[in-house]
Amino acid sequence: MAVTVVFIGKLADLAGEGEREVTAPLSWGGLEDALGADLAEAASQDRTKIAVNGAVLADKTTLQAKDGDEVALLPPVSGG
Amino acid sequence: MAVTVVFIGKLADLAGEGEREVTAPLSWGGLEDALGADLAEAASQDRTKIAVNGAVLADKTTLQAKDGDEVALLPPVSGG
Amino acid sequence: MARDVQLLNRGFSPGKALGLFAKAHPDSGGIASFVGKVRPDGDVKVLELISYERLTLPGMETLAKEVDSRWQLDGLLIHHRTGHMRPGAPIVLVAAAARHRRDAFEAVDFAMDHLKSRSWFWKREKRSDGWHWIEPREEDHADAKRWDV
Amino acid sequence: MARDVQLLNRGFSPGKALGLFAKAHPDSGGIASFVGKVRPDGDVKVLELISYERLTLPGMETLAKEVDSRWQLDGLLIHHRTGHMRPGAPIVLVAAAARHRRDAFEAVDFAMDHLKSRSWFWKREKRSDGWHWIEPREEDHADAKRWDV
Repeated sequence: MAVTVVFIGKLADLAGEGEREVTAPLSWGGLEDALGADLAEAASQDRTKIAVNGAVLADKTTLQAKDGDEVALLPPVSGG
Repeated sequence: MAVTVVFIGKLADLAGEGEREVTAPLSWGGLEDALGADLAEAASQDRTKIAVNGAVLADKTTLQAKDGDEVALLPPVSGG
Repeated sequence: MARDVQLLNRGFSPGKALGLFAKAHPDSGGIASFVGKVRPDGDVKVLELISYERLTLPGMETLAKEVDSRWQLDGLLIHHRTGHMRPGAPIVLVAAAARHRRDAFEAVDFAMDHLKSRSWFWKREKRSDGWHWIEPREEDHADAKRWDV
Repeated sequence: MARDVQLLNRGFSPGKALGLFAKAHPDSGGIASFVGKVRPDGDVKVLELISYERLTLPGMETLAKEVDSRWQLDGLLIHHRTGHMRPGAPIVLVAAAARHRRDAFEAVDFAMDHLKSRSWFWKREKRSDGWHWIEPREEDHADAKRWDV
């Protein structure tokens, strides 16, 4: 019963890893708790987006991830 | 004592040749006489330009070509 | 329209890809293209482009579809690198084949503006003092905004 | 800036020329290019482009100088055919290498608009009923006017 949280770019630097398994189901509040203070602060910034299985959430506080889902934390893109 | 008159594009079709030697010196009036009616008519059209040794005349009636000069009759360009 | 959209994790030859693209579209009046390379600026030793599998290529495909719907094209090619690149290495090739010149130009211009500022890539540079994350340039944002309607 | 302006009376390979151009400008961030070909339209068997020695190449060189003065480029290439060409054959290649993408794009766009409507070429097409002289398209005139200031 796990959700994979993927850290991209400088958020992976901050996390010290590329991904982490957390317990399912996962809400926005649960994600903040699971991340710890620094990552939660970074995740809550306006410019950080969240995608569930490749679909970007319009409002990340509506996060509802279940077992097997992949939740990605996306810093602002820097472009190609 | 000759001026070379060069015909470009459809003016060469009309002239039946690519160039013609005419007597120097050559004024605009002299050119009209040397060309004959059909070519003179085509040469006098606004869109037909005249170049002397590669320099396009702003006003072709100011033509003054001397021995060895090349006078080109240029129909409207069709572009590359 | 024939779309060739690729996310590449190894070096590629834009000239070769462009030659094949031209061969694939013999009936188009014109082909416009753009090749973007890692700029050999000052101190940069390596550029790393990071993609996210579930977003980056799907995003490029969505972009190609939008280009397709906006302009009359015979073919569109978008090849984009990911991974580590040295200065001078090609990052991106965009090419459009069209009957009319203006369609080909605008399609490439639009796709490049979009790729440079709104595509799903994250970038860092290795300089003599280590790695630095790069944010998009203001100029790139402004370029992309030109197309918003 | 390095300018490579050529009037060619034989077939050429735009891909090869573009590859050499890219090699000659390894430090440029980007290269924009356009290849124009004889459109295989309906009934056209041969296209003939006629140039006038004393004007055509000098005019192309003047154009290259103007492009140079308007945009910040590292290099500019203009190769243009003259003579008889079959449908599908390349007529023109324009390429610009620049530090900034927008300069490269606009330089190529401008040069093409100028070449298509204001350069010293005369054109005729051979169809099944013989040769026909071609005048510039209204669209080409309008494209070139966009740049007049």
